[in-house]
This record gives sequence, structure tokens and C-alpha cells, in this order.
Amino acid sequence: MPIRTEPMTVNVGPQHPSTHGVFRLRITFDGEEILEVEPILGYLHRGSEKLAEERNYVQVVTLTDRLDYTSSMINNQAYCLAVEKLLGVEPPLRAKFLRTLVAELQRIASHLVAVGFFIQELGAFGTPLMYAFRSRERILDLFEMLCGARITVSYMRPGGVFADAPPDFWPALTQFMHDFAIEFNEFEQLLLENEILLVRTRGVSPLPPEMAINCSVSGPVLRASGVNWDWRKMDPYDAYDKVEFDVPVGSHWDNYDRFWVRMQEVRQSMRIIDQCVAQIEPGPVRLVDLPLVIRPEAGAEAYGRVEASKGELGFYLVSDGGIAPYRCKIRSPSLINLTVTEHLLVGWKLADMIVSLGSVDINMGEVDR
Amino acid sequence: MNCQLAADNILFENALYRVIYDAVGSFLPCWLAYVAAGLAIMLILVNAVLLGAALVTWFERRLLGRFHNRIGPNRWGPFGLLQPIADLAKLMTKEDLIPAGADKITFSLVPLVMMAPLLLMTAVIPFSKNTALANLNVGVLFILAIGSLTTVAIFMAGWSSNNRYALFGAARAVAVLISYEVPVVISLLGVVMVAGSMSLANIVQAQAIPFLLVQPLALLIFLTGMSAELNRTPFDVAEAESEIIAGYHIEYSGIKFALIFAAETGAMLVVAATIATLFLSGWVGPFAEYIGWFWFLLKTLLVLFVFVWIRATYPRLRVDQIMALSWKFLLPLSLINLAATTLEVFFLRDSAGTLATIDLWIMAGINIPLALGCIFLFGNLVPENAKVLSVRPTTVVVPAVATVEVR
Amino acid sequence: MMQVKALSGDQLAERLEQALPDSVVDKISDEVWVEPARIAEVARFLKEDEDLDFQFLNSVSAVDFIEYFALVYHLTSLRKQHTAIVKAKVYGRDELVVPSVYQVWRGADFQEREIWDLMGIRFAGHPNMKRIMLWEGFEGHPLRKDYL
Amino acid sequence: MYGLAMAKGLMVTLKNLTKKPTTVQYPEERVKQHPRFRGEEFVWYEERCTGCASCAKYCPLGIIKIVTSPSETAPKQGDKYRLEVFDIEIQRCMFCGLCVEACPYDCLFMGSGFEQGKYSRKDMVLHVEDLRQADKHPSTFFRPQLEASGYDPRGGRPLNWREVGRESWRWHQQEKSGLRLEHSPVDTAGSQQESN
Repeated sequence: MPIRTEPMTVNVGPQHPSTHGVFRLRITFDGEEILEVEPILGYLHRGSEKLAEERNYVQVVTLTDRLDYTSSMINNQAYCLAVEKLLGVEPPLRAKFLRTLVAELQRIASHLVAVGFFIQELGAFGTPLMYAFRSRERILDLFEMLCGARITVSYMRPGGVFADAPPDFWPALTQFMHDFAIEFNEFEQLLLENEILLVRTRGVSPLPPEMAINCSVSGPVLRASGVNWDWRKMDPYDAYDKVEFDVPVGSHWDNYDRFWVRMQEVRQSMRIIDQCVAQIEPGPVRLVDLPLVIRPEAGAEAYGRVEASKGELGFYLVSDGGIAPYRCKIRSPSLINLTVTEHLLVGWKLADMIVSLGSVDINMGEVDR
Repeated sequence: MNCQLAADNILFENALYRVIYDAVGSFLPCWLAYVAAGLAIMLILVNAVLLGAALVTWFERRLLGRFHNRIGPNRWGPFGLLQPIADLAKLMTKEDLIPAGADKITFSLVPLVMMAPLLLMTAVIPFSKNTALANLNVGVLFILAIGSLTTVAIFMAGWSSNNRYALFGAARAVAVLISYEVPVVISLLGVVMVAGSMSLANIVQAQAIPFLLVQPLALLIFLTGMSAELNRTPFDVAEAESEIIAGYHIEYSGIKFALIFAAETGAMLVVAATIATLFLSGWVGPFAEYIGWFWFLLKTLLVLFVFVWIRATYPRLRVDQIMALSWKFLLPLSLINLAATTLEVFFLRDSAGTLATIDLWIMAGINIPLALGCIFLFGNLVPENAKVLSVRPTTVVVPAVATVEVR
Repeated sequence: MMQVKALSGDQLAERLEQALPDSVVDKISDEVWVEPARIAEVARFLKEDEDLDFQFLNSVSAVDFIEYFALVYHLTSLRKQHTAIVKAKVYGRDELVVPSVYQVWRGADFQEREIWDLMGIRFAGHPNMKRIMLWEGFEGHPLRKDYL
Repeated sequence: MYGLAMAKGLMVTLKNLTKKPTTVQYPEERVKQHPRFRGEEFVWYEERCTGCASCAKYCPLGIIKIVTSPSETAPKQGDKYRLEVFDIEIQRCMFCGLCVEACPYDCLFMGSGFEQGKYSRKDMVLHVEDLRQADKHPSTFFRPQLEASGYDPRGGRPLNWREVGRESWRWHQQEKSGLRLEHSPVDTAGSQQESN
């Protein structure tokens, strides 16, 4: 007689340490194997889109900081690009380079957080996370030099950035890039070929490219699925058409590839930063003829998108001629990447579930907005 | 009246016990002195173990901090040495929660059931020359048998907590223990065979050269197996922080949690002491007559350092992979080790059945290459699909269009 | 350096009119307005047509223009490397139902749920049409302009 | 394979064991703070303030409250308005610095501190008196003239209102008293200005 078993339903989250914030999964287990997954969102819903309708165009920049709080610079950039598209203006060249530079710094910081927590969820007791944060702290120090804040930067404004970098920023950046190259080598040595990591992640939760595209997955997750698609290449914004970089693409579509793509993207970001530093020239950093209170013409609309660290971040702005956006829809990569949760998790074990979720790298600030 | 301890008494060789016994025996009846001295030495031992566990938590946290490039706890006392006391004070003032629906009696018994085997295990470990509480002639067996009892407590905790995460943790702990007990026992057989005795004191004395060299495979298996049984990284599935939060002790709070925590770190201390005794020649060292305890402590600390070092470096394996490691890797290795040791002992021993130092060197010369060869043969157990790193393109190519044809 | 180009509304409308007559309502510079009741049909055509090949749905948005709601679909073809904007006007305030494009692009899953949650447009054919950000039982749809 | 990469990992952690800690003992030592740091303790120079309430209008959260009344001394001594209330509800402030960016007269500055914990929410409101009496260590955020002078709020002395402006004091005085305006500045009827 076979042993009679019955499935067990477990709530993972919203206070679970590995769900990247207040994300909840209602999972039905058969032993340790996952039978059903239902993601439940909304615990961090702050109504950013509604709030944006009540604020003028520059004030909304402060809201974008709080979407994906590990990559606020890129959020600023996406929003400012959308507003610039709405107005039909272009920022000065130096501002473009500064934006590209800080966006890449932020991408490094964000990927370090993603990779650090990914390994943390694999069970390493904090060491890779601490090493990642050690480097990230330096990046945040650089942001503090630029704009006086570390996380909620509000650095960019429609029509440029709010101020030029202080003179001590450039030597600090050079020093950081030098140190980070060493630290990142160390980080790669610790992780990239680690057998335990390979055994745990290789072949686990593969996401086939057809599935990824159909689910509108974007960013490193899409590239790890073998699709060569990067908005920085495909629709170069700011100064990305003036720098050279490669797009890492995964070959096995699994958790390890998602981790690997992020590690490689950090390397490419370092390349971009070096090129930005070499190419940047003195000049204005903000459009002077743009008033503080912006009034685009009525009926104008724009969809500004960037390749954020999590994926395609888009702002769809509609203007009614007032000082505030009539509608500000945020296309957040984290939320839409979650579409594949069920596909990634069902059939795998509890331990893989946490890791797969970590490999998608969601950020609840952006999922719930 | 002057009491004499019989020479065949199990406690006869314990110098500390005899000092206490003689002192108490001068004014108490002999049977009472026997009990009183026993109680006194138990008190010393229990406190030593608990204090040791407290210091191990400090040592581990401090060392992990340094591995992480942090400072670690350093606020209380010199170098933060009083941190465990502060933690204990905090935990004792916390509410002692018993979840609704929990099996109250089992739930409350768990800390005791966890603590007891740990204290029992310390009884047979020789801290210095003639300082084991009891020099049992089946010491190794005793340690293995008692050591596995902790799992009963873990399962009790998981079952009685009425929490699904705890249940996960308990089931995993039992599965891991059952798998790892086998190679661990077989690996120790080699040590016992070389030493010719199961008594820990005799094993220490038999180590003319540390068994680290004579039995490298056994050390590897024992270290791995004990990591698994202690729920240490990379085998800490039973209390995997990132998966099942704290596993079996998720529902424990206050003093119960403190006891469970102390039992866990205490177990680590005891296992480290066992490894120091079995493989690093225990208290033997220069001036061992006087500072044997120092060598013993040093070696224990060394083993603890290795445990912490591994914890600081590695991610965790999955349950099924841990099982596979045990059955596919450690078990064959332990059997090979057993066979090799048997043959070596059979051919090298003299007529009295003992091994000379030169014989041990010969065995070391055979066993170290054997261990490396075995790891080379069996160590490539990483599944085939994981070995793709070499075929990965080192430089990334960017084709002009999407590489994948989309259906 | 690749450059994604936006398809003009004329091109799109022409293709759509050929395949699905009367589905196009209006066309402006780079967007095409279609009949809301046929949005699923249009979506399937846009995805499966060889020349259009819109495999990737960037975003689904809804805008409340008081007299009507505009549904905005931003699409991208990864192979042909062009983008398009498809819109639909949904008139009315209550009991709005539009066919879901979930069966065409699964990426619409959470976004359609979000539109139902915050804008109050129901999508017929979506397998899990529940509130997503707010809790079940919440009254009203907060992103509407008349919600206060 | 064969655990070689794992051994490499062990070596990396061992190497890091010997490195100096990157963290600091916070209350005793502090990390260096850049002069641009956007901190609490807003610095406000009453002498420069015209009560225009640009900051209040520009604050995304609307936490600045300004009440002015016509000043009796206007325009001779240079005060068109007298400020009665200038409250910043600092507990809701997110330190975006937009108020500083909006201030046309260089009278509001971000502060440089961050240790303003209070036990009650009521204490978290910066009243006009607090702002008047506070030590003035303005952050150089959005104030290029301060940055050019190399001022460091953490180490530096407090600055007074004459040292922080961009334009000449003469210009400022005229601006403040409304003298730059073409028409007579005496008309103050109904100029009670209130925001938020």
C-alpha cells in the first residue's frame, strides 16, 4: 500500500527573509516539490502613478527615486528622458555623459546587490553579500559627492542633471575604478566557478526564449534566456551611442546564466564608465531655457524607456498642458518579470524556489509602486 | 577515615576527580564522597561546556565579522567578550512563547533533550592527560551513539512546533542524519583500527604522529559528516536561513531559544574537540605533562576556525545533493579507507598487534596519495550538465539581430 | 549600432485594414486607434503577421480622459526591430469590458490585472481577473480621475 | 572541478581575513561626509528671505509652511514682508533638496547633519525660532558659490548671511524691499501671503 500523502500549502512571505521585501507567494508543496504558485503583490503599493498626477514635472523625479531603490539613478534617467521626449528637447552633451556615467555606476551597484543576495539565498553566510556591499558603498559615496544623497538621489532633472560633478569627484571615481577592478576580480574568484554554486544553479529553472519574450520579460533575465536585446544598443539614449560595449547573452537559460549575465554586465559597465570618463568634455549640464515649472503642450504624450538594471523601465507620460503629468504610467521591469514566476518555480524544490526568485531580481518598490 | 578509589574504577584515572574525592573523603563517608565528587566534577564540566559554547558564539561571530571585512561584536567587555552574556540577558527577558496548537510538553522538552547528549559527550573527551571525566573503553562508540541523539530533539522541535517551516527543517535534519551516520562511523573504524583501541585516551597516546596524516580520508569524511550533523554550512539545510527561515527552531523564543542555540554551538565545540582528539593528537605537544590542556585548546580552536572558515565561504547544497554527496562520494571513500587501513594494519603490525611509529609513517605515505587519488576519481561528481564553464565563450559576441529565432 | 524604428500609423493601419476590415478607427502619426471590441483579434494578427511580428508587448496602459478611456499598447518586434503604438478608445464609466490579450502575450497578465484594479476596465478572457495591488473588496478604482 | 574552485574561494576569504575592516565604529568614528550632503537641520537666513514661498510651492510633500505679513518698516529698511511662520515638518521631509533649488535668494540651504532623532513627532517640526537660532552650517548642495569657496560644513565655522549669497548684498537688499520693481512698492493691502 502506498503511503498516503497530501499537499501542503505554505505562505512564503510577506515577511520571509528571501522574498526581496514584502512579496508573498502562496505555494502548495508536495513534500519539498512545488505544485502550485500564486504570487500576491501590493504590500508596498504607494500609488506612485496617482501621486505623480498631483506633482509637477520636476517633483516627480523624487518619486522615481523610490521605485527601484537600488537603481534610483536609472529611474531618474528614464523619467527625464520621457519628459524630454514630451518637450522635444535634448540635454547638453556633458549632461548626457554624466547621466550615462552615473547610470552605469548605478547598474554596477544594483547588480552587486542582486548577485550578493542571490548568493545569500543560496546559503552563503553573508560573505559575498558583504563583499558586494563593500564595493557598493563606494559607489554610494560617489553619489553622495554628486548630489548629496546616497539612495534617493534625485540627481537628474528634465533637461540635464541638476549640477555638475564637484572637482573631487573625478579623482575619487578613478580611485574607485582602480579598486573595484581588484575587488571584482576577487569576487569572481570566490563565486564564478564555485562547484557548489554550479551544482545548485546550473540547469535549474530554465526559461526558454519563446516563453521569456511572450511573457514580456526584459533585462538580464531576457538576455540570460539567450535573446540578444538591450535597449542601450537597440535604441541608444543619452550617450550610449558614443560608447562601446558588448551584450552578454546566456546559453543555458538557467539560474546560473542569470547570475553570469549580471556578473558580465558589471564588467561591461566598467568599460562604459572608462569610456565616459575619457570622452566627457566641459560644458553646461542643464538646459538653461527650461523653466523650473514645465508646461508641455496639451495632448502631448511620450514613452521614454531605458534599459534599467532589472529590465526595460518605461515611463508613459500624457500631458494636458498643465504643470503636472495627466497620466504617468510606469512600466516596471520587476513587475512584468514576475509574470514568469509560475513557470520558473513549479516542479522545482523549495530550495530552488528561493534561488530562482533571487535570480529574477525583483525589487518590491518597483513591483508594487 | 581515608577512602581509596578502586583501581578498576572507571574514574580512577581522572586526576581531577581523585583530588576532589580525596579532599571530600577526609570528612565524609566513602559512598557520599564518591557521589559528591562526581557532582562537583559534573558541575565544573557543565559550566565549562556552557561557558565554552558562549565563547564559541563570540569566536564565531567575531571571526565571521573579520571574514566579512566587518569588525564583529566588540561593544561589551574587552573585544566584545561579554557579548554572549548580553545576548543571554536579552533572550532571558524576552517572552517565552509557545505557539497555539503546539504540543506543549514536547515543545518544552526540546532544549533539555538537545542539551543532554552534548553534556554526555564531553564526559569522555580527555582535556589533558588523565583528565577525561570517564575514560570509557568504548569512547568512540559512545560519542557516535550519544551524538546522534540530538536529531531526536530536532525532530521533536519540528513536529511539536505546529509550523510548516519547522516541519521542513525537521524532515531535512532526519534525512541528513540518517545518510551521514553511515560514512562517519565507517571512517572512524579506520582510526580505531590504527590505534587498536576505542578509548579516546588510548587513541591520543597511539598518535605518535597525528592521525591527520595517517588517516586523511577519515578526517575528510568525519569533518564533512559532522558538518552535516551539526547543520553547518554547506549542509545547513535543516535551519536554512534563506529558505525555511530557521527551520526547526523557528517558533522558539526566550530562554528556550538560548538553550537551543547554546546546544548547537556547544555541539560544534564538542565535535571540534573530538576531531582534535582523534586526528590532531589531542593534548599531546611539548610539555604535555603541564600544559596539555593548552595544546588541546589550541587544536580545538584550529578545528573551530576551519568550521567558521567554511561557513564564511560556501553556499548551501540542496537536500538531495547532500544525500548524493553522502551515498555516492563519502560512503565509497570511507569503504576504500577502511579496506586500505585494514590491509595496512594487517601487514604492518608486529606480533603483539601494535604499530611502531615507522609503520605509521609508512601508512601516511600510502594513505595521503590514496586520498588524493580517491578525491580525483570520485570528486568529479558535479553533474554533467554543470560542467559547461569551459565551453562558454570567454568573449561575448554581439550579433546584429536577436540570436534566437522566435516561434 | 542598431536603431529601432517606429512604424507609422499609416503603415500599420494599411496592414490591419487588409487583414481585418473595419478594425481601425483612426490613425495619427505613429499610432493607430482600433476598435476596442476587436483588440484581441488585432493583437493576434500583429503578433503572427510575418512583416509586423510584434512578439514583445512592452506595456499596456490605460488613460482616463473622462469621456473615454484610452488603452495604449506599446509593441516591439525583436526580429524586425520596430515598434508600434496601438490604442483603443473605451467609452463609458461602468461595466467596461474589453477582450484580453493574455492569450496572445502572457506579459499582459499583471498589467491587465493592474488596469482592472486601478482603472476599472475588465478584460474578458483573462484567467485570473482579480485585483492585484489593492485587496479584494476595495471600492472604486483609484487611478480614475473622478476617484477621490 | 575537483573542488579546486572551492579551494580558491577559501583562499579569497582567507585573504580578506587579513584586510582592515571597511566598517567604522559609528558614534566614535564617522565616515567622511561630502560637503554636498543633503542633511537635516535646514539652514535659513532670515535676513535674506523675502517670504516669496517658492520653497513651499516647490516642495513635493508640501511640508513648508510660510505666513508673512506686511512690514511697517518697508521699504526704507528693506523689509517688504515680515515672516511670522516658517515651519518645516521635518518628519515628513525626504531631503530631495527641491526647496533649496527653488529659493531664488540663496536663503534656504540644506543642512549637514543627520542625527536629529526625537522622541515625539511634535518635536520634529522645525519652527521659525529653531531656524533662527540654529548654528548655520549650510551644505553646499545646489550652491556653487559655497562649493567654489571650499566650504566644508562638517569642519567649518558657521556662516553668516553676508557670506552665502551669489549676488551682491546691495542687489539683494533692493530686491527684498521690492525697489527693483517699477511701480511703488507701498501697496501692501491684502498681501498676507500664506501657503500650504
